[in-house]
Amino acid sequence: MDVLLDEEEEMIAESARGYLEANCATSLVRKVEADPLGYAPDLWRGAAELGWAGMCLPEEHGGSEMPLVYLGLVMREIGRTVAPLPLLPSAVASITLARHGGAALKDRHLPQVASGEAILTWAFFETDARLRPETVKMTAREEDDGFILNGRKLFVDHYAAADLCLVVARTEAGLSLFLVDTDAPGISTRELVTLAKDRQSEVNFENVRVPREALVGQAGDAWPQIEEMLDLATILLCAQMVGATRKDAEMAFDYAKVRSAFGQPIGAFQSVQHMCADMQIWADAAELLTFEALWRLDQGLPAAMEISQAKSFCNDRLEAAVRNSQIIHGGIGFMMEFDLHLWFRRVSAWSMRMGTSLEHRARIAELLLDSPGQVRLGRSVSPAPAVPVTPELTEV
Amino acid sequence: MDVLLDEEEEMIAESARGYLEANCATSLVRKVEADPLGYAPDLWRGAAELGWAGMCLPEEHGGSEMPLVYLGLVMREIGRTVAPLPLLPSAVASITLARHGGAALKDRHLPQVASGEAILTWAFFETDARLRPETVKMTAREEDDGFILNGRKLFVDHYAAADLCLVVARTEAGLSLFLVDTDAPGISTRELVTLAKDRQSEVNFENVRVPREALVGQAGDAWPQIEEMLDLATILLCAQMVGATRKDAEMAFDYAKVRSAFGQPIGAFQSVQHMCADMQIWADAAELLTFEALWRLDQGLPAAMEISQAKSFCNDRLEAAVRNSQIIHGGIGFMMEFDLHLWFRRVSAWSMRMGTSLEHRARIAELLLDSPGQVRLGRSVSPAPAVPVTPELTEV
Amino acid sequence: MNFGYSPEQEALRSEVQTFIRDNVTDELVEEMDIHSGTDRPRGRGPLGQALYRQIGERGWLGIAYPSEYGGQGGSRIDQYIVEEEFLRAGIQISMIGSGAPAILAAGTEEQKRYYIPRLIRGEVSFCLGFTEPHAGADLANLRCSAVRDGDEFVINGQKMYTTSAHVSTHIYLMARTDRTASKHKGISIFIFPMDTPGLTVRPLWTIQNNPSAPKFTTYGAARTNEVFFDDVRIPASALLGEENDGWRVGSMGLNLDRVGAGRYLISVRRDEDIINFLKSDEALGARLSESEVVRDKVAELWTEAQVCRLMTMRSMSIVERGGAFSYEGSAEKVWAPEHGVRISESIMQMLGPHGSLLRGSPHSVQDGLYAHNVMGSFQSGINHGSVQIMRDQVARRGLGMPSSRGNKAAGVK
Amino acid sequence: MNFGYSPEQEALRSEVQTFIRDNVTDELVEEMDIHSGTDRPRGRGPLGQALYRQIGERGWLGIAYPSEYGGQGGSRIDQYIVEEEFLRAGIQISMIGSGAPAILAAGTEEQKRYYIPRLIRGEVSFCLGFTEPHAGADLANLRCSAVRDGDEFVINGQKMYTTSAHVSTHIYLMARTDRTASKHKGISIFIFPMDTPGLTVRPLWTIQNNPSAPKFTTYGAARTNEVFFDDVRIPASALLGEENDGWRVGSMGLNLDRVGAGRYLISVRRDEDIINFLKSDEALGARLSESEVVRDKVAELWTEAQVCRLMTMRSMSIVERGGAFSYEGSAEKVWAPEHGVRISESIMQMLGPHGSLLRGSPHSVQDGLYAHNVMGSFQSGINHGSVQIMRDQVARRGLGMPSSRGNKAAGVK
Repeated sequence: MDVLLDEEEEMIAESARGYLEANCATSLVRKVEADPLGYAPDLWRGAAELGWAGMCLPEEHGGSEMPLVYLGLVMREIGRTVAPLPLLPSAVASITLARHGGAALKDRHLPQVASGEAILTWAFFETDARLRPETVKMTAREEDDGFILNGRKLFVDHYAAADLCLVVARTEAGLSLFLVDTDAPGISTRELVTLAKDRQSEVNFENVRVPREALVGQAGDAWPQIEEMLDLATILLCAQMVGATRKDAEMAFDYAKVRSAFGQPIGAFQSVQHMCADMQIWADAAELLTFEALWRLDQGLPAAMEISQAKSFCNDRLEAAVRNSQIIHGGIGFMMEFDLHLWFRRVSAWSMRMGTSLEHRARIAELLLDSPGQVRLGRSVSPAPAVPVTPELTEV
Repeated sequence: MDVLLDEEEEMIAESARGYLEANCATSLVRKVEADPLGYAPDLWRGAAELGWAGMCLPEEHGGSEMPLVYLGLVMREIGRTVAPLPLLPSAVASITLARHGGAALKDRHLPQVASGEAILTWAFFETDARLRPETVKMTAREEDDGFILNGRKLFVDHYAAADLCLVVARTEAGLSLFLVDTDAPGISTRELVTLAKDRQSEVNFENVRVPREALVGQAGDAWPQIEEMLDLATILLCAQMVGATRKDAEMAFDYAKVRSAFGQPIGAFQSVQHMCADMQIWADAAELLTFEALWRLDQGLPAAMEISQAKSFCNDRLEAAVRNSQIIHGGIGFMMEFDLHLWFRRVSAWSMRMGTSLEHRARIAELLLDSPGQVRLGRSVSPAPAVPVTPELTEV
Repeated sequence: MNFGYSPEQEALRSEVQTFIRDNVTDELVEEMDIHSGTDRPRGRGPLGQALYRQIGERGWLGIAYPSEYGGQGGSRIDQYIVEEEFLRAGIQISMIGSGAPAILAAGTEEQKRYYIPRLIRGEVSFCLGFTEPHAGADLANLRCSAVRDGDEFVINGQKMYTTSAHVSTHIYLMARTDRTASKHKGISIFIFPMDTPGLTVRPLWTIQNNPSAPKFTTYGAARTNEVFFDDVRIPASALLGEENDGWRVGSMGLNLDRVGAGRYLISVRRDEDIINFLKSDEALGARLSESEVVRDKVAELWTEAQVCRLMTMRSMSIVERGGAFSYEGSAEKVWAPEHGVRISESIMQMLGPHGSLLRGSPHSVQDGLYAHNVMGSFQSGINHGSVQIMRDQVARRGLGMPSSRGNKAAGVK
Repeated sequence: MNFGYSPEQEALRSEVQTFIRDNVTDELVEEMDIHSGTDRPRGRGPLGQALYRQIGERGWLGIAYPSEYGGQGGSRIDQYIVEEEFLRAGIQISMIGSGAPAILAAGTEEQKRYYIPRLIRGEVSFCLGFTEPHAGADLANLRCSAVRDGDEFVINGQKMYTTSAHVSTHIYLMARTDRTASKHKGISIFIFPMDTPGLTVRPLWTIQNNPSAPKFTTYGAARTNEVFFDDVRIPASALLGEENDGWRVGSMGLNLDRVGAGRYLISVRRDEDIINFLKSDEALGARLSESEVVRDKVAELWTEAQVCRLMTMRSMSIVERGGAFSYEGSAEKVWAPEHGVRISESIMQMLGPHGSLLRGSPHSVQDGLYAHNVMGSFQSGINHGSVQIMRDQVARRGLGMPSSRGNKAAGVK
């Protein structure tokens, strides 16, 4: 047991931070906010060269088969610089594809994903945007040797940037996953304007034909795979939130040391010190919760509880942390030309994505209260082991 | 509109405070904690001479027909000195009797209550101790010209001190109220040991016979009267909590001014100042919520929402206030021989009585969300007007 | 104790509500919105002028101000009722703001006769020239200087976050008139027209800009301003109160500015909004209204909002009795803004991703009101005295807590 | 990053659990409970001695202490595992407390050889003689004096809130050895037996007395003590570390005292308890477990409790790597006690009136555990460095925040 970063993990994180700090100034972040494309292609190419796009993909498809913890560290650094990259949706969709897709589909697409040439995303949410299977109304009607998709997806991340999208739809057999070309005929989109000013879309499917091979996994009963995908997206988003909050909080700590009022730095006032102490504690706690969950995924241990713990905590406490940072900055934090809001708006928006605190706490309560036996901290209460990601690691 | 106390109200409060401060030292409070009788008879006699026992009873029965707000002010002062008096249950039961009892019952008992010779209490709660009609399992079987009571009541306030008890039981026609001699054959009791170390009892009824005249109001359908009684007990308990918290907080403010650490009074540290500021704000808010509810009862306006607002707020914030006071006092507040715990234990215990915050907030939500029309602060949303207490006052 | 309004006051409220229903149009609200970013002529527009005439005829203007200066000499509570109803319609008719109380208390007879009637009629409106780049919470640290030159003062320096400087007719300026005096001495207040030569206004765009926030957003202003003074010459008669007594004069208005309909409403409107949304037939609201957890949370927040209302009523009661606040205004300024943040952040976790969509986005909830509110609600705890400073004041003025050694040494109260 | 334990560590945990199930009886727990009010002989009773022999044979004593002083030279994490399991059974075998780390760091070879093995075997136990009537949070304000007289020191003064002074064999005393030096200088640490003539222990009864709190209550101690020193003569060899260097020596142990199994468990046991109560077939628990609001609340608190666990694991990781805390111990000492209060107060509003019944009362919930916990939970945020002081330290040591002007003047760090 050692919850601190080891040398290799430190290296991964430092290298990611070094690349992003050198290449992702806030001027770039602001520029991309106004760009319908929604990401920075040059920055993405560089990131792909560093291997981020295929970090957790199989070696046979050009990936590096690294643990999810490493990807989490990269996501943390992306959050830190609020870098406009489509890594989160692309990694989530491609890992899902790698785990459950057929050989042909993987052979065709994964090498391109790993090299950064292809960007993936996924589409699950609809009008009722909860993390629940019954919210999916979109249909996939079997016809000839393919499927016809009809329905509307919301909150699709980086759709404009993506080449392919993993779409959740309902066949006669139940929920299924389809890999769809983002510019397939019958698809139309509308841009959503989020608090983060990042790119989320409404995507409409009107009689969109996909071949049978586009099916990822079997038709129907795909909820376990879908839930796994949503869980992965959730916990990686937590890592991104942690990184963004870290930087945002550090700006407040620094500001409190130099901004003076009443003859001393405001950071010398106990009330400001205590706000800062809480921000640090919350960010530390969020990071520990997040990386324990990622570590468990890497070990093939059940992690539903830990993922919901992390996200509900991040939603509440990281939002509070970045709000405290705004308060410490006073009026200047409210000004468009000052950079702080780039972090504040993102952490706020992200806290509303991938499950509210209420949803995640309901899942935690289910695992705690509706399971047999007594609970004890430090002992797993999740009902069944998840699918191992890196089966060669021994279970601890 | 003037939410501050007027001259007469100030006088009532000051006179009550004067009497209690002169006659109720903490040594008396400690003595009564160890006394099974559970109250201080001399103090009670003096209080009755001041007219507290009959404050809100009809003049024709020896009462003063004062508004409930006045009684609330007296309860606040009783809380302030944590005076061991059975006024709360006696006032609540006797007001209920005065409102709904038959003439014979009122003529016989109310003058004695008003003079302080007789003490009343009431018994509603059972094993499931929520403020809900379905929790009452106790039965009243009609037989000959009376009823036979069977069942167990919990959390009966000052039963040992009381001569008569208003008991809620279930007849064939539904919930009904009975006035029962506390030493009637078939009754047995066990003392509960509460955090407040005040007197609450388990009262067991085994074939207890009461005459037909003991019925208060009609047999069955008495829930509106019972709810009114419970609401009155709830809001008067809030007034008592406010008074106790005021005194408890003032002890912390005073202590913070004299206790030194790091070369200055601890009250000069911003963190301590902010704790104190919050305590004052919470106590002020609780008092405003409480007295608005009492005022509405006096006006005959619906007050269910306001009572639940007050109690849920008192439960949460006054508990936090007295806990802060303990923290400011440090180790000495944890010592038995120091008086602070007399207040702390009571406010804590009272916060668990007469409805948890969860129960009260569920009622608020019902009134807010399950009622027709839109809500607006300052505009009543309660569905139906309550029974006016002092009908001669014009409705505002 | 009386938590109700008199029949006359209830009648006044109904009358105002009826008037608003009949007369306040969207165009009027748009014209009178000082927070939109667009440049426009200073002072009232044509619709606003018409409105002021109408409500002036009804005697609703300056109800609580002395009749010799154009007011009605009436009750502060009546005035509060009128203000609340107009604010609920999106119109801030009480733009008298911090200026009028101080002018009444410290102004010359000439100033009173000139300004008060015009403030009441809405012909004059002040922006508040207090904050500077290095003088925010610690206002007394201000550097903007006013140097006497015969019958004039010459002003040089800069003000910041001067809300509505681009639409106000006059400025209520705090400047340093004696550099040699200690921090709180040597400050004076001046009132003069914004079109005085040498005065320049530059926009500062807030994070509520692009897209701009919907009506009623807490701190939804798309813009505030910087004001620069370059040898601005004003007559000595622009001085309000005694020279170098500006700290005292300037503080007079602020306490009143912290309470009242405006402060109350910006902290509680979301409580009403979310409950009414839950009661609506929108799918999201209807679904959420069935969640026990949501129900518990809105009940808790509603109770907190009631406390905002009651604290405002307490402040009004004190003012109406002619009393002075010891700490009650500060207490309100702690509770209400922090409540405003709590309701705003709680709603985020009810609405989920729909709640993150800004104005104009497809699928936004109430045109992005709640998303924009996230960006603004905390501002209420910063502006006009932070909640931290307000808590200090509750503890020190209200509870008699001692100053810390450090602050004593620096002469901070 | 590794959030798991090694197979060997998991095996150790199982072994300890089995041992406890087979050997730890109620009588043993009762005998070893230092918090009950009853007077008893100092040191271990017969059952405790037998237990220590048994667990000594298994190598579980002083796992992380050097083997030359009777320890096992093993991992701090292994030691943590053993401590946690025994604490969960109600036995604090890690009574080494604040003494041993300081003795190892600052003691003479003779002191180490005498004390460490005896501490590990449980033959010596220290009470902590730090706090005084006028020196609580501001410990350096202490007055208890030790005056050198040839080869001896003569001690006069008073200590307060000396937990377990009535059962400990020795005292770990902080006393002033130089009155002329500044506050933090001139303090020394002494270790010597409690039966030294002139030393008197008097009970201080806590609010947990009468009825006394059930096992596992957070700060459930029915008694603490005052200790009086009346010309107590001790040899100079009782000095730990250098004379007048006691502030530094005394601080060594405290950081470690703030983390670890004890601090962690007293803050989170109620989380496990209430969830297991909700899962039980008791009517109240079963009913509450169906409430969405209760479910939401326990999920939130459980997550907070996980943070307590993770912060403890972080502290252990730092210690195991041989690193030093910058702020992490203080952070844990903020989070865990405040969580302990939140869980305790949240439970109050779940249980209602049943929750207010104390130990021994009819109808009490789990023999009054939660009611007693209300009286104790906040103590964890006061003792051994208040959460206020801990937050100061997180900000100053962890984040490099400046000292306030006032504190700088007084030399407070």
